[in-house]
Amino acid sequence: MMLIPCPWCGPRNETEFHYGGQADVSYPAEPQQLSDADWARFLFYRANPKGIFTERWNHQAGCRRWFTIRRDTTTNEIFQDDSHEAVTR
Amino acid sequence: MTGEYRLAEGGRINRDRPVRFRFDGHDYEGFDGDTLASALLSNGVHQVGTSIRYGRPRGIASAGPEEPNALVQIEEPFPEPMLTATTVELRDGLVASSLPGQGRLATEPDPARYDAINAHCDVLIVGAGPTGLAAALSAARSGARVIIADADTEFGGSLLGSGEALDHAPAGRWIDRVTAELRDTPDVTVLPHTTVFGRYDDNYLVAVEHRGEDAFTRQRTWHIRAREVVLATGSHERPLVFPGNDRPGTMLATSARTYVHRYGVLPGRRAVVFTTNDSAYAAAIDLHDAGVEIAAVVDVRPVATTLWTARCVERGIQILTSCAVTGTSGTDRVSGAQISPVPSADSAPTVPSELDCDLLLVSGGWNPAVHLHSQARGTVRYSEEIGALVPDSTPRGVRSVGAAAGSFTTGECLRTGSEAGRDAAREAGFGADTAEVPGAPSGPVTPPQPTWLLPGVPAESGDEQFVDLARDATVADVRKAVGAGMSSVEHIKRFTTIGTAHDQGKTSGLLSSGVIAELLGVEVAQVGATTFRPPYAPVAFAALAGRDRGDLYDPVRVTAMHDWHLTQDCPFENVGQWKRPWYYPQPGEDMDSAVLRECHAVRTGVGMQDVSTLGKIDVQGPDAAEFLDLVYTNKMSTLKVGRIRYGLMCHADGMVFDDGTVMRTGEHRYLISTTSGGAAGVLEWLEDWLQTEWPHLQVHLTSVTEHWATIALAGPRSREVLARVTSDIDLDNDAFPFMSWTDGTVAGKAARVCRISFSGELAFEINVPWWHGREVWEALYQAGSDQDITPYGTETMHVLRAEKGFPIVGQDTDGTVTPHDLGMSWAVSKKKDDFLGMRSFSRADTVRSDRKHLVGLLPPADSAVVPEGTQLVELAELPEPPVPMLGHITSSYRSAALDRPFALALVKSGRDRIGQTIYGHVGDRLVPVEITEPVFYDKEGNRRDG
Amino acid sequence: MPRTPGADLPDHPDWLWNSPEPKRSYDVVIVGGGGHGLATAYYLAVNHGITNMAVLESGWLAGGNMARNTTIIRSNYLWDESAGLYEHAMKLWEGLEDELDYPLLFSQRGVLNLAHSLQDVRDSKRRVGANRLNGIDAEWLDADQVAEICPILNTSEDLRYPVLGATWQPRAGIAKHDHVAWGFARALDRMGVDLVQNCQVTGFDRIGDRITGVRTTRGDIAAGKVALAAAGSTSVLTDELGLALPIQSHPLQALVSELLEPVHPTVVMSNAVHVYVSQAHKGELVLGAGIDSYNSYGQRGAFHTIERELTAAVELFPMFSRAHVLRTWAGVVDVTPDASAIMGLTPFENLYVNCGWGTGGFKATPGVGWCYAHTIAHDEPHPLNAPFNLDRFTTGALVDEHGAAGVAH
Amino acid sequence: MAELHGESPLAARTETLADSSVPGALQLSEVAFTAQVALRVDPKSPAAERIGTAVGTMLPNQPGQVARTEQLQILWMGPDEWLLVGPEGSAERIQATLTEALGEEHGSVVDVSGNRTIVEVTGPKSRELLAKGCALDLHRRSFASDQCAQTLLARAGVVLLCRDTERPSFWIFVRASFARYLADWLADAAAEYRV
Repeated sequence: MMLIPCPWCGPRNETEFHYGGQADVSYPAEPQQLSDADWARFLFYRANPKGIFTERWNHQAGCRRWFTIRRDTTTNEIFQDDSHEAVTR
Repeated sequence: MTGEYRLAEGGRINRDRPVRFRFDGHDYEGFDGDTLASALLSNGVHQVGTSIRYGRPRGIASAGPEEPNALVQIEEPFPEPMLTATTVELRDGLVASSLPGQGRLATEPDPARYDAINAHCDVLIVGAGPTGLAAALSAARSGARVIIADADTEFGGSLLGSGEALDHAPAGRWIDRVTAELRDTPDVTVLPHTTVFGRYDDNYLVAVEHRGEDAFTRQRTWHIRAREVVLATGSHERPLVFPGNDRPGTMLATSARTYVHRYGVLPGRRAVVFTTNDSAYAAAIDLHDAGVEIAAVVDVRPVATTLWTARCVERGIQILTSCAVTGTSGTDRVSGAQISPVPSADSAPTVPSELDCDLLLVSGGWNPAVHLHSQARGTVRYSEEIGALVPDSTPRGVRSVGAAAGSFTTGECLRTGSEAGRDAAREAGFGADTAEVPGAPSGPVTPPQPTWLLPGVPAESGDEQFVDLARDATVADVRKAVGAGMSSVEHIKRFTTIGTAHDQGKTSGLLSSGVIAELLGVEVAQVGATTFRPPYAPVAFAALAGRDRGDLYDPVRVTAMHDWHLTQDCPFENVGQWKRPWYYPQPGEDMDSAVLRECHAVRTGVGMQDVSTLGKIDVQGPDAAEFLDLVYTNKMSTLKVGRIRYGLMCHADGMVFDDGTVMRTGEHRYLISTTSGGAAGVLEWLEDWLQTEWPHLQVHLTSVTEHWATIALAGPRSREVLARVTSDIDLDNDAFPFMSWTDGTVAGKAARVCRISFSGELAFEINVPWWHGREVWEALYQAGSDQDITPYGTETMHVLRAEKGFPIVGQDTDGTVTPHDLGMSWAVSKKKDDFLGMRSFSRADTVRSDRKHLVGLLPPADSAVVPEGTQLVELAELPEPPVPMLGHITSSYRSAALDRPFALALVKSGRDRIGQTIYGHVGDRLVPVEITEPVFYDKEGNRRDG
Repeated sequence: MPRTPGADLPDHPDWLWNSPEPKRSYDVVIVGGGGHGLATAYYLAVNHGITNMAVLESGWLAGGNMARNTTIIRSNYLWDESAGLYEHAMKLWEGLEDELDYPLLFSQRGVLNLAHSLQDVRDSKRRVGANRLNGIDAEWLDADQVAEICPILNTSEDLRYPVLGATWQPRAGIAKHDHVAWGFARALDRMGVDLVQNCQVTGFDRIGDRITGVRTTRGDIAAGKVALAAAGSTSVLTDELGLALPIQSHPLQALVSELLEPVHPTVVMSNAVHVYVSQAHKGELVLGAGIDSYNSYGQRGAFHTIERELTAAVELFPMFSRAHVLRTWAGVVDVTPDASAIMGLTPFENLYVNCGWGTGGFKATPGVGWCYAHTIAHDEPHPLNAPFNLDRFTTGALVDEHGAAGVAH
Repeated sequence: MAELHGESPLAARTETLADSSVPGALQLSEVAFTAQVALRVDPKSPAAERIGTAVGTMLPNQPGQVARTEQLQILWMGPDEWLLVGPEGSAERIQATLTEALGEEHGSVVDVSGNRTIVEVTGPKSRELLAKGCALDLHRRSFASDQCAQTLLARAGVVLLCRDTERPSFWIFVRASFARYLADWLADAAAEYRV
């Protein structure tokens, strides 16, 4: 049971959150101009790193805000900002 | 009658409370405070079953949760499989039996209650032996919030069974004093009989509290979030591998000591003690002093510790150094042990000597209980000094201390425990000091000599040398695995099944690694051990299920009109978490006839449905129109205030995922509706786009689903009925046209009324605040009574909308359907630059002409309803499989209005096949169905205005 | 010797496999010594005569998802593409014990997929119909018929989500996962294929877009062809090549109870309440749940998933109340956007990919081996795996098993 | 317009809650029909300041903070979101005040009075009762008077408000459709205190 640091409500149990996958995947500026392959990339391709992953969560049961954290996918340690020190344990 | 092996005094049992119990068909007596094992031993019962593979007699081998042999099936008070006799509390009327193999589950319902609780603390201390108690004292005195839990029924850990003195007084006094202080300290939670069995991310530890068979809650699961954790989990004594090491009467040395001190039970009359380390000497001395004859202490080491030697000499106990037990005799109970000198390079083979005994105590060293440390991603290393795995790292927020960290003297445990409690509290932000700890006797220790396979023991005896007693796995089995080419401990574990029994290898885990190492000719450290997975000890399914059972399994969501529905005895349909009336049967009616009646009423008179479950979201802001244009396939910015439009939402992949109506309630304000099951998902989806993609858009979303109770009033007579309960709304078509809304008063309550219809009939949707829902519902029902106003449920709603070809998202769609597939291109704007899903409509697969289309199907008029889900094929005769399929029936009903069955289906190139006959595959028959337009009733749409 | 029920499984053979040093060059190198890697090597050897081959495993053979799954085997998938591949696997399963001469404990005790809502019922009937037309044994059972097959299941209407019926595939069942892997491994060892353990692939050798070998922790190994069979770790490997794959790695947890007298005659799966249960050969209950929501390579999951799974289990099987959890664990499953696998060629010459099996990997094992071997040997997909290409994400021709079928695992 | 209310979401559970109460340990009851208005506005905007002036207290800007006036409790719900809770019948007045103060600036004011009802839990056993289904740290030092939190209680989303640290007393705001479930859950969780 991860303790996920909501930037607003503070650390809460992971059951309060909804996972949003890789962060910073922007909706293309002009989708109609994209090739099918590039559109597929937006739709379906996400990074899947073993290690630090910048990802989105939604504090579904709390303030309903979406936010971004960095998490180590091998240990579930969570990092905020650019810190190398995990905020959770 | 006191058992003949019960000492006249001593122990922590309550001799004033005798307890009667039954084991394997025999009646016995023990005392309150006994375990089943101690009570059996007090009656001279050692053998408690036979082994799983070989049927060999097996006895009680330990005094704790590490017990490999004494598995029991509880019969009374309630059947429970596979508990260890060493941890079953004795109670009056307990009936248990030995259990070599499979446990038995009760066939009657479990009457006990189970629940869960969340807890937070600054310092969690796992284990309340000398280490844990000392740690708790330091931490508690700092003002930190402390939880201390121990699996045992009472605190004290090893002190309970060791008879040790602290500050020259019985250790029990210190235990009682510390426990009392902890209980009296605010913000300290004391949890005896509570096993912390798992450690998860961010110091989330899970424990099960055994509150007692007669307690209101039998077991409680604790979810503990701890800032700091002190693991004072102690250690487990390890048995030794030698031929015949499984005979009843063979017992871990320190467990025997526990039986004497804690339970006042002598586990035998004459003992041989076989050891590789100092700890068994204490057992030998204590058993001797309690009246057990010690035939010899057999020590594999060349030199015994001076202190222990002196104590043995004092008592006339012989010590055989550089010797080992290399065999045992006896049938159902050990009767003798064969002793051989440990061969050295220059010694000649010798004939073993035999010592008579009825008790063979063994100690192969101590395994720190590193389970939780390991679950905390702490690493372990093999320590040559103590011959065991010890913590090799300090995970953040978790510190192992005392025996769990490889410190085995009480003095050291007390001191390091006290320090660990202090350090943990300080780490959690409290100004803590070490609590003073009592003095404990300690002396010089001779290092243990880790021993796996005894030198000089012939390989042939491998099948009598047990590595895992619980799985009946022997040295021969390990040898076979190695011989088959296996070298990984994981493979060998799977090959031999070592470590997979109820105890998950508590006694056999490292032992098998040692044996493997010797057979492979490598270091133990190279072999390593298998992973320590939760739970640390077995935990009942029900304990983890807690109170989320029955109706509390998942929330039942109800509407404001629910109690009215209950008065009608209607069956409910589960729609997500909602309970929705399915149909309202009248006496003697089945579902089909009720639905036909309800449909008929709506088509010819007036019906009413509770549609409060539809999701509702208030959308406000200057950019609300632009936002809705992006998330709906059709254009919402052109909607005029006061008007309503149907809208479809697609995911970016172009597939329909929700639908509903959009009301424009102001220049910058809309109220949108979602499907009943989709409300939360849609809101989160919208927030996602708003917050992360289009934060520049000034839009706010507010869920108002439960603010409104919503009633659909449908049918040609609906206007007439509504008119009776409203005076300030002009219900005329021109004043109040289709797809518009207005505020007014209904049945005396402020209401928002919409002209929308999901049936094709003239219909009104009346929204009032939740708490007026039932009143207004009843007022409408009353107002329509002379018109036979008919409440209808989800089934009738489904039929009526299907007659009109309106799809239901999730029933007529499945995540692979576009608006075009639904024939709803009219709801896809061609004027917008972009909206979610638009780009996906031009992908190769979405422009295929042979995609599946939603079409209507007509089976023969006199035939039965073709079941939903039926697959459709082209040919009247089935070829050999695989048979090409054209699609499937998504909705299928009997129509009251058409007086025939009809269906909706997704069919390949369906719109191009209209007029064709294809076949539904029902059971083993093919039913012809004609493909039609999806609209069956009132194609011109004349009825919506009444 | 009297053996108690649950005492043991059939003996393993006296010899299983060697642990050779890797050679410097092979015709084919398979990356990943799990079930899929082993089965692929097996069919490459048996069907295509390729034996100058190594299977490289970073840890111990078959120690990944092969050692961690709940061993359910079934082929009752909705879409033709899936049904074709899984049914091919099922047919291979039916002869595999004899072929490998190894006791795989393949037990065709049937699988029930429960329906708890009216939509579940529609979806179930739809799937049963599709299965039958695809030549797969399948039936729709009402709640009474379900109770006949599995009397310990709570089919009363009092359940929060009552059992409204179930699909039933009689030929489905379970097998003993280790035995399957070891059966393939032993056969490969006999045919001279190198099974190299503790050999982590760290990169690829390439000339332009042609792959010529792999770099490993045990030295560089040249290879005529390189076939990936690394499940959740696939993207870690392909990232090196700049080859993106639409997979996400998630924890999938499972657990076992102690040994119990036989009570559960079949396999029960319930997607709606997220639990699936069988009773293995020795008598232990084996339970699985849905995947944890977030990406992870940690081989551990969250406790609340376990609690929810057990709640569902006790609701469905009230008699499990006092059964005990002995051990929980997690695997890392690689999940695609349409919950169907990816198997076929890659933009790199001589590099093949097989991944994205999500929760379906074990049951597909021989089918994957058969088709993947064909793909590698002929440098073109077998017709059965042709639909599972990477291109489908661009065209949109997904095989959407989670969207439509609603049945995982 | 204050109007007579009909049936509160927990009207059918009045007895359940009363029966679950244990004198001296636990008191459970519904607080029905409060006015509840959802407010969204940029906290740094002049509008936010105007609203503060109009309602008589600045909008709380710390997560979980609650501001009080004689008539109102203002609960922090998000960085630009508040829930204003007032006496029965005051929803329209609150909306009018807010709307006027908002003026032409971007923001939203929505009557959500019917959306949630409130269960009041008071007494020494309150924290333990809530802890059976709520993972938040409810200790007096962590969750004191006039603090609120949106979280899960059992399997329902709730807004928890600490009314009084000492007695202690809490308000649980729960969606009307979930209210019966929650009441049943609370009754089940409180059952042990009656024996």
